Formats: sequence, C-alpha cells, structure tokens
Amino acid sequence: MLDPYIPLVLMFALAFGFAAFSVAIAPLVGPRRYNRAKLDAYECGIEPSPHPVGGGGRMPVAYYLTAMMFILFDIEMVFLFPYAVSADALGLYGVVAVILFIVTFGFADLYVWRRGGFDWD
Amino acid sequence: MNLLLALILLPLLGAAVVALLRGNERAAKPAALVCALLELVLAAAAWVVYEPGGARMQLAGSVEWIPHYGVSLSFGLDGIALVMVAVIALLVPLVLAFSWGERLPAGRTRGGFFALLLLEQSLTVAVFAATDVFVFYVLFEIMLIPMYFLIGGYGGERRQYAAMKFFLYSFLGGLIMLASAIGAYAYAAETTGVGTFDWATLKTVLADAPTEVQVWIFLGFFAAFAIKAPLVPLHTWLPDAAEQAPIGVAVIVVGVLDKVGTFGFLRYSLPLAPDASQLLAPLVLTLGVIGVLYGSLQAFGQTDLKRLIAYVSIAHFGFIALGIFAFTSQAQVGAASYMVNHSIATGMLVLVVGMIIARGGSTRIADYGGMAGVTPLLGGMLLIAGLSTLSLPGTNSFVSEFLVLIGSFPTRPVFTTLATLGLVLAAVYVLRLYQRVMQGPPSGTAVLDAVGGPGAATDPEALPRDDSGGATARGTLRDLNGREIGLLTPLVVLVVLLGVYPAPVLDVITPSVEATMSEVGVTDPVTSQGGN
Amino acid sequence: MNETARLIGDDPIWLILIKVVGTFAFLVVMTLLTIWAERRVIGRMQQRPGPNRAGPFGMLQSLADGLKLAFKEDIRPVLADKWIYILAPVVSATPALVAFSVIPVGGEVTIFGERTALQLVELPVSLLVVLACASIGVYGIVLAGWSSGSPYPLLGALRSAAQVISYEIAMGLSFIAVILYAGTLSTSGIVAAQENGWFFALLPFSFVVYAIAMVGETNRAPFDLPEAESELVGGFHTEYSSLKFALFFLAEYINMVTVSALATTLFLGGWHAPWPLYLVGDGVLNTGWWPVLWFLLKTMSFLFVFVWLRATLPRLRYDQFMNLGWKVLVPLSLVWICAVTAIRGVRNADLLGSQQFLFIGGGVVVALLILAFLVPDRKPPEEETAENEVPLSGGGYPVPPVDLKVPENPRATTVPTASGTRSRLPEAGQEPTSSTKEAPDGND
Amino acid sequence: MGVVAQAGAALPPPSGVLAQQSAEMPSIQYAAVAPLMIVLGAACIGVLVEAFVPAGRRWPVQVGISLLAVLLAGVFLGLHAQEINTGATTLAETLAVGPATLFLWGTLLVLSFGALLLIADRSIEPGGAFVAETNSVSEGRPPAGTPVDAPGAASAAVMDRAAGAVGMRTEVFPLTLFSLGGMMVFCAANDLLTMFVALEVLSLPLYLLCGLARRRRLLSQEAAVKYFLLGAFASAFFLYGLALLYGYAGSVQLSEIAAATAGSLRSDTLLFAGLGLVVVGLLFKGSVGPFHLWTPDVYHGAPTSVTGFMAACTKVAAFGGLLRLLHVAFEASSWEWHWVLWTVAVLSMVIGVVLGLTQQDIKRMIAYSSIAHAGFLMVGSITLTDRGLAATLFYLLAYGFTTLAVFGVVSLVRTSEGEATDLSDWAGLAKRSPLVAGVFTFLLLALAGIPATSGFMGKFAVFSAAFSAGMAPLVVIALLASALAAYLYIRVIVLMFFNDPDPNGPTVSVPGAFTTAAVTLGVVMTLLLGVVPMLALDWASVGGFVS
Amino acid sequence: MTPTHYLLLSALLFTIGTVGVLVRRNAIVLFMCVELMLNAVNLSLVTFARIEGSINGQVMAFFVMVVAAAEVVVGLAIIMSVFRTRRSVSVDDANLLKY
Repeated sequence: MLDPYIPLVLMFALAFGFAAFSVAIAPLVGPRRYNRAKLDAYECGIEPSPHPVGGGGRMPVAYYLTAMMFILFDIEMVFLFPYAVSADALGLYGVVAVILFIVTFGFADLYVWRRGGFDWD
Repeated sequence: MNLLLALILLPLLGAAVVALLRGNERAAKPAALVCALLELVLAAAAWVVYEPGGARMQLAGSVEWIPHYGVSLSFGLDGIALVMVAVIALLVPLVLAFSWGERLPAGRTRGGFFALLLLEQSLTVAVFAATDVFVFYVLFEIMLIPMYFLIGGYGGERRQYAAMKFFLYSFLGGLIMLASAIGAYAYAAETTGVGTFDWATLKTVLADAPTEVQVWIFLGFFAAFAIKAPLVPLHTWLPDAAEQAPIGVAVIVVGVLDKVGTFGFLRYSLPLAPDASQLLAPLVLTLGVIGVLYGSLQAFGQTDLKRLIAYVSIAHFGFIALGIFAFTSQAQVGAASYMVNHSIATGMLVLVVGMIIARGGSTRIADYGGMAGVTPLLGGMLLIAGLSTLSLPGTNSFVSEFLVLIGSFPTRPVFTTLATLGLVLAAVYVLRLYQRVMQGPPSGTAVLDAVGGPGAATDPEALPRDDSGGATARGTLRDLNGREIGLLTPLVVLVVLLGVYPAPVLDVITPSVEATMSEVGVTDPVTSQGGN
Repeated sequence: MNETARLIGDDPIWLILIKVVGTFAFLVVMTLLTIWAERRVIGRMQQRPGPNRAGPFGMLQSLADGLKLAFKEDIRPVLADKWIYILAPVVSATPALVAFSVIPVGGEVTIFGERTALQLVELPVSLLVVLACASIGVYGIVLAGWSSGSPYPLLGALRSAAQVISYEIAMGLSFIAVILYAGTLSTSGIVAAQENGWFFALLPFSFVVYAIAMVGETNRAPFDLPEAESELVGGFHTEYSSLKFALFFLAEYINMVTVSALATTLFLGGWHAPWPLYLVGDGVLNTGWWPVLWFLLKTMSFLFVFVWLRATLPRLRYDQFMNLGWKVLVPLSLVWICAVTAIRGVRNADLLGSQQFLFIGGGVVVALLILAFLVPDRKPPEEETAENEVPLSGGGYPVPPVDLKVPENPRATTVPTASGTRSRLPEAGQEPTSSTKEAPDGND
Repeated sequence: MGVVAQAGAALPPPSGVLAQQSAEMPSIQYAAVAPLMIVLGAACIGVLVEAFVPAGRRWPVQVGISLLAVLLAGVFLGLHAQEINTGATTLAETLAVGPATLFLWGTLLVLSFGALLLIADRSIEPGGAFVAETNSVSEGRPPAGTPVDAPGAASAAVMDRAAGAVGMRTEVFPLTLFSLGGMMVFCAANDLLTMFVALEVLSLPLYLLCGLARRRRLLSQEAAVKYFLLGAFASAFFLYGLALLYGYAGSVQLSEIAAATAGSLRSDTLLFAGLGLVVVGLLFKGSVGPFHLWTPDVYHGAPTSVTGFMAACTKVAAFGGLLRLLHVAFEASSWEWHWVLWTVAVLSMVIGVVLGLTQQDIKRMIAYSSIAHAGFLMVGSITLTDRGLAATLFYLLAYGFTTLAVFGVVSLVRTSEGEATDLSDWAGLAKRSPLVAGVFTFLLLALAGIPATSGFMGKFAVFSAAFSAGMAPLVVIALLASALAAYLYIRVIVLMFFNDPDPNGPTVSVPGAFTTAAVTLGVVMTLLLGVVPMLALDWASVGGFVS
Repeated sequence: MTPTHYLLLSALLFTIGTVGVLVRRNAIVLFMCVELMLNAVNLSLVTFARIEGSINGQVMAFFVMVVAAAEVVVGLAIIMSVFRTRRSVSVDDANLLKY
C-alpha cells in the first residue's frame, strides 16, 4: 500500500513542472523587440517616477490590519476545525468550551470593529 | 526593662518632636536639650538601679519580633554597656550645648541637626543594650543612616566623600557580620533544631562549636568591629569622617560610635567564638599594636587639628584591642574602662579643639600659635584634655592604660612593650600640639586675624557667627564664655575624679568582664587585682 | 480510514499516473471551456454573439488565445525583482492545480480492471489541503505585485491579497458547520455524509456564506476590484505578459472550477444524483460513471452563476466589499456556528429534561450575540474630532476634507493692480484678511 | 491574547482533543481559580468597554473596572486561602493552586493594584502617560495646519483615529489585566505548555504597553521593539526546552518530569539541555544575570508606570515560575544543575552592581539594580528548602512594593519635556522637595537592604535560608555584592541631599491621588515588612507548591 | 529516516534561527528568525509525539502555532509603529537607548 500522499506529490510535480516549463519557455518562444519604454514600470503612459517599492514605499495601515485580523481569525479556525471534527466525542463540555471561546473571541472582534479596524475609506 | 526602654525611646521621641519643630529654632533647641538632659537623668537612674555583681544582663526585657527566625527584641545592660550608655547620655547634652550657635551649612536647620543627633543617641543606646544578635545587627546598620546625614549634611568641604566612605565601610563590615550572624544562626538551628539569634543561647551553643566554625564566625564579626573601632588597615574612614564632620558629630563619632566596635569585641566576638578568639588573638594584637604605632606616627604628621585627634583615637583603639585580646581580667577591665575614659578625654579634646576652631575659623594647626596668652582658660582646657589623652597619672585615662599594660604584659610581653612605645609617642604629640597652638607669642593667620593683627581676614562671613561667645566681632579673640565653661566643667570633673577614684566605673565593669572571661574559658595567669 | 481511502490506497502506480494526467487535463480543458462559455454567455446576455469564429461556435477561441499568448514577447520590466518575478506565476498556478486533487469526482468505478474511486487523493485532512492551496495562491499574487517594481501591480496585489484572505476567513468559517455534521475533514467523507440530504438545505446559511466567499476568494465580479481596469489597470499582473500572464489567467479559472467543485462537494451532495434521479433503479444512477455527470452538471451550474453574476452586477466599492466580508459574513458566521454547535450539542447530549432550558439559553446567547453585532457599526466611534483638526485616513495620512469649498473665481472680484498683484476690491466690504479665513481649514 | 488564555483554560487537556473517546467534563474548583477568572474576565470586559463606551467616559470606567477586579480577586483569594492549606490541581491538572501559588497570586494582585494606580494617574502627565498616535519626534499632536511629514504612527494592533487628540489611551487597563492574568497562570501552571502559553499572555501585552508612552515616542517604541524581539527569542528558547523535556519525560506535566528525573532510562542530554533552555527563558523574564540585556533599555524607554508594573509584577511572575519549576520538577536532579545557577546568581549580582555604577540615568540605574536583585533572588531560588521558598516569596513581595514606589517617585520629577531621569537632574532634589527626596531615600535604602526596611528582611531571609542549605560562600558573595550595591543607591542620596540644585532643573510635580496612593502603599509596606515581617513571612511559610 | 533525523533537522533549524537573530540587523528578519525557531520546535514536538506514540506533542504544536500567531500580530504592530516613525527597521538604527 502506497503512501496516500504520493498522488498529491505527483500532482504537485506535474503542476509545478507545467508552470515552470511555461515560464521558462516563454522568452524562447516569443519574439524579442527591444523598446525601453516597454521595460519601464507601467504608469499610464507618463514617465514613471522612480520610487522605492517595498523598503521605503508606504502602504496604508489598513492592509497590515487586515493581515493581522486574518492571522487572528485563522487561528480561531485552527481551533474550530479540530473541534468540529471531534464535536460528538466532546459532548456538551465541548459545546460550552467552544461557545465560550467564540464569545471571547467576539469581544476582540467587537473591539476592532468599533474602533474602526474594519473601516476602509 | 521599663527604664531601659525609656532610655531608648526617650531620645527617639525627642528626635521626632525636634524634627517637627525644626522650622522653629527657638523651640527646637530647648526641646532637644531638655530631652538630652532627661536622658542623662534616666541614665543616672539606671546606674543607680544597676547592681554590680548581679545578673549578667540587668534591666532586661524581651518581646518576640520574628519568631520565624527566632528573633526577639531583647535588651539588657551589663556593666560595660551601662557605662557606655552613661557616657552617651553625658556627651549628647554637651554636644547640643556646644552646637547651640554653631554655624551650619546653607540650607540646613539646627532643628534637623539636633533631631538627627537625638536619633543617633537613641540608636546607639539601643545598640549597646541589644542582647539579640539580629537586633544588634539591625541597629548597627540603622545607626549609620542618621550619622551619614549628620556628616554628609552638616560637615565640611568634602563631607559627601567622607559620609559616603563612612557609610560604605561600616555597611560592608556590617554585612560581613551579618554573614557570621546567619552562620551562627544556622549552626544553632542545625545543632539544637531551633534557630535563634538570642545572644545568651547562641553563646552556649557556639561554645561547643568546632574551631573552624568559630573561626569563620569570629572573622565575620571581627571584620565589622575592626572597621567600626578602626583597626589599622581598615581605619581610613575615621580621619576623613572626623575631619569633615562638624565638631559635635565628631565627638559622637570618636567618643561613642567607635566604641561599638570594641564593645562588640567584648560582647560578641569573644563569647560567641571563644576558641577562635584565642586562636586568632595574635592577629588582632598585631593589628592593635600596629594601630598604636601607626596612629601615633600619623598623628605627628598631621597638619589638621581634627585629623590629628582621629589618629590619636586610632592609636588608642589599638590599645583597647590589645587589652581585650590579652585575655586577662586586668587587661580587659582596663580596656573596658579605657572605652569610657577615652570617650571622656577625647570628647573633651574634640570639644576644646572645636572651640579653638570656632575662634580661628581654621582647622590647620599652622594657623594657630600663642593662643594661651590671649585665651588662658581655653589653653588650660586644652592642656587638661591633652593630658588626659596622654594618660598622665592622675587623669582618668591613666588608670585604664595602666591596667591594660600590667594586665597584658604577663601574657603578651612583646606586644605590650611595643604598645608602650606608643604611649611615649602620645606624650610627644599631645604636648607638641599644645605647644604649637597655645604657647609663645600670638602667631598664625587665624589667631592674628582674630586679634586684629596684620593680614586680617576681610570677609566677615568667614568668621563663625556665634550668638553668645567666640569671635563675634573682628579684632576680638575672646576666651571661653560661660556656656563653654559650663559644658566643659563636667568633663574636667570627670577627668580628675575618675583619675583619682575610678572605683565607681571599675566596680560596674569588673563583674561583666569576668563573666566574659569565663565565657571565653580563660583564667587569669595572675590574680586579678580588681582594679586599684 | 474509510472505504474510499482504501480503494485509492490500493491503486497501482500506473493508475495514479493516469488519474494525475486526467485531472490535469480536465482542469485545463475546463479552463478553456469556461473562458469560452463565459464570453459566449455574457455575449448573449448583452445581446451580442460573442466569439464565433474559431471552431464550432467559436469553441476554440480560448485555445487560440492561449497559443497567441505563448508567442507574445515576454517582457520583464527593468525594475522587477528577477527571480521572484519569474516565480510568482508558478506559485500562483501550481496550488490552483493541486487543490483540485482532493475533490471526489465520482464514486467507485473500475478502470482497466482495477477497482478505484474517482478521486485523485483521499486524505483525512482533504479540506485543509484546499485551504492550504488557497493560502499559498495568495503568495503568488503578492509576490507578483511586489516583484513587478511598479505601483499599480503593487496596489493591486495588496488589494487582491487583502480580499482573498478576508474571504478566506468567511469561507473557512462556512466549512465548520459542514465538518460538524460530517464529522470529518475528508471530502469523500463529507460527500458520503450527504447521502440522505444535502447540506445546503441543512445548513443554508453556511451555503450562502460559502457562495459569496467563493466569489470573493476568486476575485471574480462583482468582487473583481484588484483587477478593476478603471482604477488599477490590470491589477497585480499588469506587468506580466506572454505565458506568465497566461498562467495567472489559468490559475484564476482553475480556482473558479475548484471552488465550484468544492461547493458541489460540500453542499450539493458531491457526485450524488439529484433528488428524483437517485430513486431510479435502486440508486443505479449513483454507481459507475454516472456520478461524474452529476458532478459536472453541478459544478458547471456554479460556473454559470459566476458568469451570470459578472454579467449582472456592478462592481462593489472596496470599502463596501470589505465591509461585507468583515462586518457581515464573518460575524454572522460565528453566530451561526455557535447556534449550530449549541443545537447539535444539546441534541446529542440527550438532555431531554433540560433540553428546553438549554435551547432557551442558547437562544438567548445567540440573540445577545446578534444584538451585539448589530449594535456597532456606522459612524466611527470617536466623533469628537475638532473642527480644525486634520482628518486622518486609515494610515494617518492627512487628506483633504470631503466638503472642500471651491474658492470663488478670483477674476470676478479682483482687479490687476499696478504692481501686478491681485487684491480684493474695496467694495467687497471685507477685511483683506478675511479671504484667508475662507480658505479651507482642512487643507492646511 | 486573552483568547489564547481562555482557550488554554477552556479546552480539555491535550490528550483529549483529538482522541475519539468521549471526553469527561473536567471538574473545576471554581473557588481556587476565581481570582484568575475575575482578572481575565475583567480584562475582557475592559475590551468591551473600549469598544462601546464613548472616549470621554472610558477612563473612569476602565479605572473602576480594573481596580475593582483586582480588589475582588484579592477578596476571593483571601477567602480561598482561608479554606485550604493543602492546595489542589484543577482544570484537568493544568493549574496547581497551593499555598505558595496563593501567596504569589496575592503578591501579584496587590502589586498590580499599585501599578494600576500609577498607570491610571492623569494629573502628573496631563491626559495620562499613554497615547496611541502622535507624530514621530515632535511632542504630542502637531498644531492643525502644519504639514504632517510622518503620518501618525498607529502603534497598537488597532488604530485609533482620534484618541491621541484627547485623553488617555485606555487600552492600557485591559492590557495590564491580561498581563496580570498571564502572570497568575504562570505561577500556577502545572505543566510546561500552560506555562508557555501563560508566558506569552503575560509578555505580549507588556510589549505593547512599553511602546505607548506619550512622551519620548522613539525611546518608547524602541524599547518595545527590543523587548519584543528579545522576549520572543527567549520564548523560543523556553519552548525548545519544553520540547526536549517532552522528549525526555514523555510528558510536560511537572510532576511527571519530576518522576522521570528520579529514575529514567532516557538520555540525560535531553534533560539537561531541556532544563537549561527552559530556565534561560525564565531567567530572561526575570532579567537575571547574563540574560538581562533588555532590562536597562526597556526600563528606560517604557512609560514609567509600566516600568513599575514590569519591575514589580514580572519579576514576581518570573521567579514564581522558576521556583515552581525548580521545586516541583527538578528537585531530584538539583545536584547536577545547581552549580550552574550558582554561577548565574553571582554573575547577575556582579553585572547588576558593576554596570549599575556606570549609569547616568535613574531608570537605567534602577534597572541594573533590579538585575542585582534578581541575583539575590536567584540565591533564594536555588535554595530548595521550604525556608528558601518562603524567603524568596517574601523577598519578591518586599522588592515589588519598593520598586513600585520607586518608579512612582521617579515619575514625579519632571522638566517641561517630561520626566527628568538623568541623574544630574536629581541634584539637590531635597532642597526642592524634602518629602519626595526623603521618601525616595527611604526606598533606596530599602533597595540597598538597610535594616528596618523590607529590603533587608528579604535579603536576610533569603541569605539565612541559603546559608542553612549549605551555600555559605554564595551568601558571602551576595553580601559583598550588597555592600557594593549600596554605593549605587548612596550615590543618588548624596546627589539629592548634598548637591546644589540646578536652577533650571526639574520640578517635582504634585502627585495626584492615584500616584500618592500607590507610592504610599509602596512606602508603607516597605516599612511594615521591614519592621513586622511576620505579617507576610507567616503566610509565605504556610507551605510549598503542589503539583 | 529515523526520528533522530527529524530531531537533528529541528535542532539545525533552531540553530539557524538563533544565529539569524544574533547576526542579522533587520527587525523583520530577526522576527522571522524567531518564527523559524518556533517552527523548529514544532517539528521536534511532532517528532517526539511520534516517538512517544501519543498525540500530545501534536496538540502542543497547535498551541505553539497559536502563540506564534499572536506574537506575529503584536510584533508586527510594534515593528510597524517604529518603522512609521523612523523609516527604518534596522535594529542598529535604534540606538537611542544605548550609552
């Protein structure tokens, strides 16, 4: 009996191989006509302003907040999934615990909500 | 107990009252003095109540404090402690009187000064009276704090440095002692199953302790006491402290505080570590003799009046240590009585020097000369104090010194002989001091300024401001005023009285010393003469 | 280990290879068909024919487009971070392909004499594989935007990533009720659990949440803000061309197929035949290769809805979109989960005596929570911002006030003076300084 | 973070989560864990208050809730402490509440009460010492109209649009309560995993609290970053140690580790590597010895009231955890490790004292002093006798009060730019405010361990216990270090009393009721514990840890 | 591969993380190194769980993940706030607290 993950690995290999092959072949297949403007960053036709992307570039805080909220909720899910799987075994105790957990989490959620953590302009 | 408690608490109360009154100097000063005098009365009462030859600890009492560690607030007086308490009770009012109008550094109040003095008095009495090692340690350290502020707050130019040095030395010593105390406690807990800090219990428990245990315990206590009663390599804080402290404080430091060290030798080092005491006696004796010689030689070289006195004291402490560790009753009685007599003699010397400084405005010996011609009474007082210091027969110190010498010679001839050299030197430097300051025609800038001679100071502020005496105006160098005479008189009386009739002190001391001797387990090689 | 897992576990390696290639081919073909179908359907809905030249009904149009893309020039902007730029499409496409492998397309069949299940992989944590692949796919988006070295892709990528992860929460929460009832994370297990009733009926709210989240997750209209042409040019793949662009395109459509298939699996009974049909012939339509048909039909109907939505609904504003996710879907999902958990737990506990009491208690809890989640919102809490303060945007940047007052035309009230400067006419009857007072406060 | 704690508290023991057998509802001794639940519950309520109460009214509400919660928790603790002496494990053996733990809880509660008072004070720094958004270097909010170059920094996880403009950042209260809850769990954790979770629950809010100063934002944020990075680093060590011990004993229950150390066939490498790593994590939290690097910077940069909270409570928690670990889990193997901690103790004392002497900033100096004190505490911690435990507990209590009051006083001395923490600013303080200087002197003397202060009694208790346990050389070293350390404090006293004040020097703010109360609490307890130590010693000696 | 190999890998990862924290200067990188350490621990825990034949170690890994996530949130918030005020995340630039 084979490891149940082997098909998954094979699928991954195929998918990755296909994608990598496509990416690799593209420059070889396509034409090559140099034009400086083409290689510049796209900026609706105007001369692109040299700007640092990443290091010095600024992004609205809201994105970070969203990322953090995602992490927190993801963690909540991390706990809910195993619970959901074994809910029947855990019985009423599990119900109480998980509701308590969700409600507690809800407090934080409400806080973020009220204080504008989910507001986008 | 009640009496002893009163002795401890009265100055404390006084300190609190005076501290509250410190904004109002006119109220604070008399309050402090009244308190000090009452304390003197109480001390006298204690003396009367005390029965020489009675219980080891009298007026004793005890309250449980930290049962967890077997600590009780126990107090009691033996003969040695009694005389020391009496000496404090005597000196403090004198110091208060002396400082009545003394100039203080900017921003300080006399009320604060007096309050701290009274606080210090209370703590010192308690230190002498403590019969619980833990309580003793606690008081030993707390005592530093008012003294630290007295020196650091009211002293001379380099007072911060002196105060810091004083504090750190003593604190370090205290902590080492604490280690020993804990060791003793732990040993007691191990052997008897009940940890305790009670002095009497520890004494019996430790008497059977192995020598190595005793040695460690002894060394710990010794470190603290050797710093306190400055033995030579650990003495350097004293000259600085004495030089920078105001006169009144210097009296307390040299006269009383240091005695805690020698007192500790007698009360704690010897009984708690009897075997180790004998084993390590040569060490202490060596340090003591070095102290005698070194102190005397240093005294020669000093150009500063107060430092000179400090070194004189160092020499004398060496002498006391010699007496204690000679392990004869005579020598120990001598040493114990020397503690009293030294307090009286040196206290007087410091006060007189203070009066000189108050007039001359300088502490350098070179600034003085020929004062006796202008101020004969002052000269006389200096002479009496000086003679007492150099133990002229007929003065109080002589009796003690003599006892130490004849007591220790049989057991420690070499050390005794060397120490005797110190006596000779003492005669030389004391007389030299007197000669340079008092004799001859008036000379020296301070004196000439004061009498209005050439080179007079132009800054009137530099002169001491004194409300009733001293150099209140330029061109005058007054002799002692009534207050000063009044405060010196009791000391003069005592110098002479104890010189010719030391029995009151010796009678009180001797039983305690003998008890100590028996605790150490030493018998005299020669029969004790009991004093005279 | 369930029956499906045992069947699949016995697969010989050749069968596995066949399945792998088959799945791959299925996904690629589905992509091509979906693109074509989308264009045709939208064309119909918009009263125009749509592509109709390449092949019958223009069916080969997408294939032609794909081939065309392959022969386009491969441009890499100078500012791009070379390796990450190249890697990004791969990262995007690979997990999209992998995710589908856990979907059960059908039940037990016999292929070349080998009994097996129509499913590539059967794991006890299949659902997590889907979620994991979805998460990894986000990396492709973010890396693509970041590595392009260009502002539009970066902003597009951020938006896209924020959107995907936001809706991933809602999606994940919608799974929980399903798992609760199926008692397993295995997809075939979930399908098996729906034999007697599909979950979309039992768990309608979860289904709705999933359906919405599914659209958001795949960046499809009306939630296609990252690629909002009018705002962000082309979103995170603005700087991509040629086959790299094709990979992103491929990934997007495969994701659509995958989420549709997952919806089928989780809520529409997977490959089970629909209601009247499974009664036919004692369930014969649930055996053999029939299930593939039902599965494809269900999946395609979801794909049709995707297209339908695109043709029908206008695009949401970004804040509306995020509000929908964070302020509606997520909280309500949580409440829903509480309710489902409580009801199920109480029922299973057989607490007949106290059942009523617990129901009431649960109801109260749920009501309270609903109330709590309904109370906030609307105006931001701190309204006491003083008049003269700079209003801060989310990131603390000063922004001009919304009610910016346009200054009146200076020409109307000023005359040129000798010195060439303009000054207010005296007849205005105002202090000269008053003009500065009228300047918008918020702008200084 | 409270979520995590709640989850840790609410979920069944690890073995039960995924197992398919039916799980029993673990019995919960509500009486024993009531204080914990009150504190964490109040923290949750605090979060809701932040969400729903209008900004203007948050401060009083939050202060009320926090103080009330701590008081209430204290009451419940007192009631429970009366009932039992033996202790019990509860919540599926994740928490063990015994006499020593109750003492630690009491200590934490009363200290955090004081710290909350300090934090709540708004009179010294108008509007309180905490703020969410300001602009980088400039103080406070820029006047409207100036172009804002650097946008306001959203420092907490949640940005707050206008809270910076008015009032105080009231999130500090729930954060403090969460941290307190974590500390309480930390002292009671019966397995390493609970301990780890508690460690994070106590740390994470602290990291945030460090960065919330209204004045000197950069310093504050820098402190937060440093604390965070080093703290996370140390947690990782703790965790790896946990993993190794799990590998060694097959369980992370302290009692089972103890059983394994008594006789296990497994490799001792795992045991000692694990123990070492776990202890390093704890030593870091307690700012001991060579693991102190964060301490001066964080103490310096954090808002002073938070520093007070950290210095007092974190130390209690860290040493509480360490004591528990050493007493319960590793007593049997003490002969193998105790010399290492011996060295750590000495190093900590030496580092604290020597580097403390070179400091020019009062907060940094106190930080180094805390490192030295950590060394003294280590002496007690490695004394694995009942007496050593009691002594260390007492020391923690005593030190906590003193240091709390110290930071209370530090917050009073200010210039126009905020707190004047440079030592030179403190010159001649006695002339400006004799009372403050006097109080501070008393506290410094307590830190130095002068008799009649709690500092002395603590040291004495610890040293005598260590001495009795045969660690005389260590005690002597510790005593010498105390003597050296005295210089550290005397230096400040000299400055305050015997130097002349700078005419442009700082002023002493008149403290509001809150700070006054906190400082008074600290000072009075410092004195009381020094004079009548039996008040606390009795309780500290009731009994040890249970497991 | 025997479990020992996993343990060694875990130790190696942990060491890499440690070294990274000690030598790198970018706060974000430091932070990621710490996360690497935490995940190395997870690997150890799971391996030990396998050796033990119990599931406890895996459950612990859960908790570690949760804690790591909480740390991420708090840490990013702090680092971000510093970055926004001083435009740099190099810990060498954070030198106000040095003497």
